[in-house]
Amino acid sequence: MFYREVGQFKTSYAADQAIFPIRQDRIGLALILLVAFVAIPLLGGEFLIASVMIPFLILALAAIGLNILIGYTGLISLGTAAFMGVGAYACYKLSTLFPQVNILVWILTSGFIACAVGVVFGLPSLRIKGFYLAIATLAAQFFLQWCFGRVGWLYNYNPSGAIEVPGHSLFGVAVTGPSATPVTRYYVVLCIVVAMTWIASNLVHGRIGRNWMAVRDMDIAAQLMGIRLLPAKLLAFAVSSFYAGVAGALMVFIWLGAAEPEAFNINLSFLLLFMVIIGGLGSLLGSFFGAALIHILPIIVRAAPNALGLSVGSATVEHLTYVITGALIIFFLIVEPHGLARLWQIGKQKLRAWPFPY
Amino acid sequence: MHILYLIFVDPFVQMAGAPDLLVQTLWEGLVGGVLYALIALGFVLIFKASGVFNFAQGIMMVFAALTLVGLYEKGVPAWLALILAIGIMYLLALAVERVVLRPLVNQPDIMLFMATFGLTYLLIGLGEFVFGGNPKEMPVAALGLPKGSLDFKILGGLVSLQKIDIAAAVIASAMVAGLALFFQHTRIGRALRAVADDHQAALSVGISLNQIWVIVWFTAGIVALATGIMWGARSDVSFALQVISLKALPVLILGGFTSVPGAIVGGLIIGIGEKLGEFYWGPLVGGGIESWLAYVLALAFLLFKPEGLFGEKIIERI
Amino acid sequence: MTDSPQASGRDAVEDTFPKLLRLHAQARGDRPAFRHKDRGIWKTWNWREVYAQVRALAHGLKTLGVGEGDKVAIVGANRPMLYWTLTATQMLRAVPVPVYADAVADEMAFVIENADVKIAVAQDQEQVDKLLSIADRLKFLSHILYDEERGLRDYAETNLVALSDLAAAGRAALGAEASLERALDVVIDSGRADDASIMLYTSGTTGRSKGVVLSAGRSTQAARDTVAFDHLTDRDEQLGYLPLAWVGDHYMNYAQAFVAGSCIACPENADTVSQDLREIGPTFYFAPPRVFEAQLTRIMIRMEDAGALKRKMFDHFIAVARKWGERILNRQRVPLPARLHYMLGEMLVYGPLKNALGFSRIRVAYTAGEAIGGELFSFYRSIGLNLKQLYGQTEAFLYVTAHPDGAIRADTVGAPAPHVEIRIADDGEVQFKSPGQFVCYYKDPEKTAEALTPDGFVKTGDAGFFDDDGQLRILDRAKDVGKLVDGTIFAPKYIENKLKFFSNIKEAVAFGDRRDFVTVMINIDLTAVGNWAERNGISYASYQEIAGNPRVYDLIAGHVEEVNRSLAAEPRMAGAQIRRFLILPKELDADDGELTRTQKVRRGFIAERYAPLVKGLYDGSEIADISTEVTFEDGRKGVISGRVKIVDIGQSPALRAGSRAA
Amino acid sequence: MSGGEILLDVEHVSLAFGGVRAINDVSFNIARGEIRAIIGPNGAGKTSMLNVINGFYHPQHGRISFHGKTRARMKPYEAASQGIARTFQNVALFKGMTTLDNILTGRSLKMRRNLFWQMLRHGPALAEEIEHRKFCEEIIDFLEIEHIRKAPVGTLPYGLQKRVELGRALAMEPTLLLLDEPMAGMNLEEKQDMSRFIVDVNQHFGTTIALIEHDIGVVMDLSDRIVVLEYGHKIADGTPDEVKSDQKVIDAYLGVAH
Repeated sequence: MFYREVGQFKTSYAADQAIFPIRQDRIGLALILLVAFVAIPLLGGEFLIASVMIPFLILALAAIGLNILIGYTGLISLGTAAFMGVGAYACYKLSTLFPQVNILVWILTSGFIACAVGVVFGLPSLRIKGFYLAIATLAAQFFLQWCFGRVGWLYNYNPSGAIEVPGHSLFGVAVTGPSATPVTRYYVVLCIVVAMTWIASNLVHGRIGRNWMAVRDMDIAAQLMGIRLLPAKLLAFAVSSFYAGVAGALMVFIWLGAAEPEAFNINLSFLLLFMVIIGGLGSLLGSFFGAALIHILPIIVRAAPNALGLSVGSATVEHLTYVITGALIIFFLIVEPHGLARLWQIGKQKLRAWPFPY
Repeated sequence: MHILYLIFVDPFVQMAGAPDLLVQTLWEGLVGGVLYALIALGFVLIFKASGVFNFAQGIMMVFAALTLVGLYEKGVPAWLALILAIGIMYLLALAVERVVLRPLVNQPDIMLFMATFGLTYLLIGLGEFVFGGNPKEMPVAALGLPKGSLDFKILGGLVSLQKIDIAAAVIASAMVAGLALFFQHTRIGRALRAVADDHQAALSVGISLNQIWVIVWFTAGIVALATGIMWGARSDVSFALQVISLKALPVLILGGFTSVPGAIVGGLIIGIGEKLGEFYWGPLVGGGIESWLAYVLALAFLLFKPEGLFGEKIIERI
Repeated sequence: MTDSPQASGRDAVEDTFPKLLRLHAQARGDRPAFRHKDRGIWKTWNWREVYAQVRALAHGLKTLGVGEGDKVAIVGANRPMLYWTLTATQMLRAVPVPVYADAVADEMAFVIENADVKIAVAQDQEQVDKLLSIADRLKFLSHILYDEERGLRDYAETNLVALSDLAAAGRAALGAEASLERALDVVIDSGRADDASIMLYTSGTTGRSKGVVLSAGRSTQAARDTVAFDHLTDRDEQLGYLPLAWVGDHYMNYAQAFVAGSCIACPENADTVSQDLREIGPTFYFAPPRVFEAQLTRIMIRMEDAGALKRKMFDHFIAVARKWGERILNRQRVPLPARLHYMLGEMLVYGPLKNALGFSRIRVAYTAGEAIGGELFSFYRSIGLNLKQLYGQTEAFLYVTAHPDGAIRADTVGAPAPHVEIRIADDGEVQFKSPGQFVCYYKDPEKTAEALTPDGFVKTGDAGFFDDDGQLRILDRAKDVGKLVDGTIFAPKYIENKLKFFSNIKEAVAFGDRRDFVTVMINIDLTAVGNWAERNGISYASYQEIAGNPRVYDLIAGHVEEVNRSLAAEPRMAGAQIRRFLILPKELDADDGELTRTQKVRRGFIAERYAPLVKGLYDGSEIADISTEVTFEDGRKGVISGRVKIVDIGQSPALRAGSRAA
Repeated sequence: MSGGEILLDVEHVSLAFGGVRAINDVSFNIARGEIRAIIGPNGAGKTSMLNVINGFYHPQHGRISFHGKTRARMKPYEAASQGIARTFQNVALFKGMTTLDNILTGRSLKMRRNLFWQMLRHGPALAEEIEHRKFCEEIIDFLEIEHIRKAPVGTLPYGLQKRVELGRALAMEPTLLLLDEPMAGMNLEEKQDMSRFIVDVNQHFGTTIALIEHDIGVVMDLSDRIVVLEYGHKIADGTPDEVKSDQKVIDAYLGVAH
């Protein structure tokens, strides 16, 4: 309905290959960024920024990582949380060993460490597929989680067994630790997430992305195109774990401020998986949708009864959330296997074809 | 050098030094293994018949047990609670067939796999929502299961076997035997086997696919219930058991997704393996390796024998 | 030959297309001149590039011996390269002869032979093969040039040259030798207003097709007038998708673009035209009525599948548009609420609709060729598309009349175009003098003489009349127009068209010449009537059966009365209302010789073949028997016979002009 | 043509799955620039032969030399990099992608830009992307599939999918193109188009083609030489006329199929 594509013809391949070829889409994107960078910090309350936006963005980042693995390359992983953990603990170690170094450097570096670990656990993916691989990644999940708890060196032998984030500042502004204001932390996360999303979209729209999808859709034919499965899959694991690692580091350093091994338990892995399924396999946008839904759902479930004047125990809320999430998964798999992203696509198509139905 | 000694020599020295402890550990492992095997068994049933990789099998176990205990705590006599629990497992089977399998039939397996994730969450949420999240105690006595332990003075030491464990072992074996007979000698059983091979065949036996699914899921439910009771009797009933129930997965990889004997052997291997590992090697790395040993075993296994011990070889056609 | 009197006093410096091209290359060198969707993107050339390219081609052609007065045939779809070759030919004062790309080898042979073509330019392998197949019959043909190399690389023929190579060679030569450049400039300057600018062969509905010779001065002059008339500028974009050989394309796209400096976009290929139309979004658009008709049908069909709510909304706003749209477009006074209502509609329906059709940016759209249905015409206008009609001929270099902005009506073809002089001969034939008026038919003085009146007016062969507000109405081919016994003008085609505007009526054949009153035979449109029958629970086994169904008769009778009403509204026509009609039991079919291959009814033939029915129509009988031969799909012949009901229709009182049935 | 330089040489190849013998001591060669057909009744081992040639299966016995290089166990992607492309009996397109992207994957071997540039998708990476897009557009033009350029292949009619798959193979600029029943399930018109394309590919790009096809008419028209397999054995090899007149073939195949 709002689309006026007449006259938007492409005179160069660069323009034709653009990720947002339609002007109206570019405008929309600009608006979203404007809201994210200006409106929310200005108008958003502490709760919105600290308890909604920051976690949402971080989870979305991790979801993107997982989506690259499952959605684009077709490799199921149940170990994402563990890889996030690797990022978190790596960042913790590095930043405590060399406190003077810029924290952003460490956040990214820990991404690379997670990346390395990811590759190791990705190796089996050549021999095995589908559920087998899923189970194999469980090994990563449990082994790494065990390490976080048992290898004292990782948490500097804190008696509590947890890791607390020391305060770090960036250009004189506190970005981590108690003294950091939500808004600053929000900006740090936002910038990183935007940048990494941009990179991810570049990857999936280029040769590498095509190779991944080729492997996903028909690995036999992919080999015939000269695509070597192992490198392609390992690269997917690497990139995926890198995203997870950075997300993990952000999660501890910017969001929670402290964490125990339990923070990276298998449930988180599941939740991320759900974000990807509900959001939409093979869609970056979907990762954001999924993250939003899964993260905001409990908040709503918690808020809703109060709004209705009922009081519900936090336990009940948790249980309800479980039920709803589970139901949603099944619902989406049946009704729209490609998740919210596909629904979005369909809606968009309808708007483009308006007033026609197709 | 020393480390190598600690890894490759010392443990065996210990075993030889205290055979009674070894026997005790083996027994512990055996019982654990039996229960793993049971979970895996329910799983194999479903996979054979409906090709669904039922991730929720472990949760079904906890859910079944929780229902039983929950009802009991609500004042329902144990025997009735048991029957009701069975009934609920049947309803569950029906629901799953209606809500999950039927709409998703002909979808890629991976879809169904993920659907069972949804099921997992649904069951956890539901169970806790209805019966509360706090750990519960299995009314062993009320269910007429033995309590206490048998102690043997052998090998210059004391080996004590929990009666409940013995019961578990016995019941488990009984169930396996029962299922075997069921598969071999009943019409439905044969139908199920047929389905595993190809769906048309099943129809020829005169049972609709949907019925078969219900039956299989129900059977799996009962197995889950029994397993749940056993686990529950050994530790409290709560969704903390979920983590244990996931152990069934490595078992499957060892045993192969489609092989009942595989499930059993795999279960025992894992059970015993991780107990021994934990007891003799665990201390080297600060213990707790039980939580991942099974998976790493499985992983190692995958790399060399992806189809499992007894699973059929997968030939990729082009 | 000198410029036609009307043109005198308005002569401009650029009286040939090459000169215009040069002007644009200097005046607006960076503005886009041509686009072509090729390999997935719109390759674009600005006027400077085009000028350089054309010069290169021109020199290349020169090296092949093309000189003043030589003929160069151009065969193919709309491709920039072909347009350029056309200009390059004109640059050498030679005469381009575009040939219909879908012409079969023989037709092609006729044109090329008749025009003494020296060099033929083909778009691709397909055309080249055609040309080669007839080459031996063409004594003058020295070379065949081609645009798309695919499949032609390993052809043995030595006189086969790629345009790209020719251009490259030309460019090199010009680059090397400044003298050649100057030589070329001299040729361009020497181009004169009365040079033959192009030869367009009129498709031969009547006898052999004739090569209409148009002069450079007149062509440019005519184009200048209409460009001014419609305010075209170098900001305008056009889609060149109509046959090169048709005056419509050559005028609307080529001539006007070269005068206004606007941009011509060539679609990727035939099956992507509508897509490409959407992408380019032309600002000036020309299409025959059938295109608009098909378009509308598609719209309605697609809307059928829309949800109930959406369809309601659509219908609602379309209704609003029908009520106010045209008035708003004509800048008439409209109450504010209606205006707002329409604006809402623009946002929800018309805007998106035009977007979906690729019409969003159209400033002026023309239709011509056949009569267009009032419904159809006003639909497009009501949603804000400035659609106008024009009446024209190849002999006039298109424009004779056109709708001036603000005074647009479906039932007229508009007022005389600028500097066009029109008169109605005593026999009702429309005759004109126009700026673009043709010079002669090539090598055919008699025909030329026939076409012109002694005082230099061109006979259109169409009968028509001016109505009160000075707009021309075309009735029919003059020779078909007759008179009733009482002397009222009887224009069968005019009546038949009015009938055919109803979707339920496929064909209509009107009788009345030298008779007491008008009667018609009607062919129902099976798909339309079939749907109607379905909706009304009427079951039928055969065409014959449904054609005879009384309720179908009622349906059609309704339409006929409608037509009578609108005829009654027209003083000259009121007397020629339909008195009786019948529905034919079989579809008129070209295979049975009842229609021409171009689907025009052959009235005479039908009259004798269905003599009993005609008799029945006039002897007042209620039914008539007929048995006639039919050819089935598979070519088998068969005979169908049956009784046909004949129905009388009430006459509407003749109204005074002014109130008009749309 | 068959006199030309030998491009691919298959010598005494035998292949068995478990106990089942799919190919039994088959030898034949493919000359550069020819169109070579492999025909035979179902289960004759035709497809297996193609799979052996491009490295999906590894024969237990026999040797295969391509470009004169004799190979041991070659992986499919190695075959690809050596210039062997292939289409499948039942279309094996990347369903999730558009026609264009499918064809572009055919270029991935030729794309060199590393991860870093891919991440930016500007400068060299974009330049490379565009350069290969151009190449693919030539193929799209060649196969006359402009109108489905941006359509997801999953939604296309079968005939077009086959065409896209051919396009994807051509994007690799192969020296040897293996076509597994390129015309299966096509109507007459589609078959004619496809035959035209195959001939054009062979003539204008000089691509050597080996094809399996059931439509004998097509095979006889298209191919320079024909190998006939039956139950994994080679029963005839030669020009269409020779094969046509070969009694064994008539009994085994033509008699049965037609």
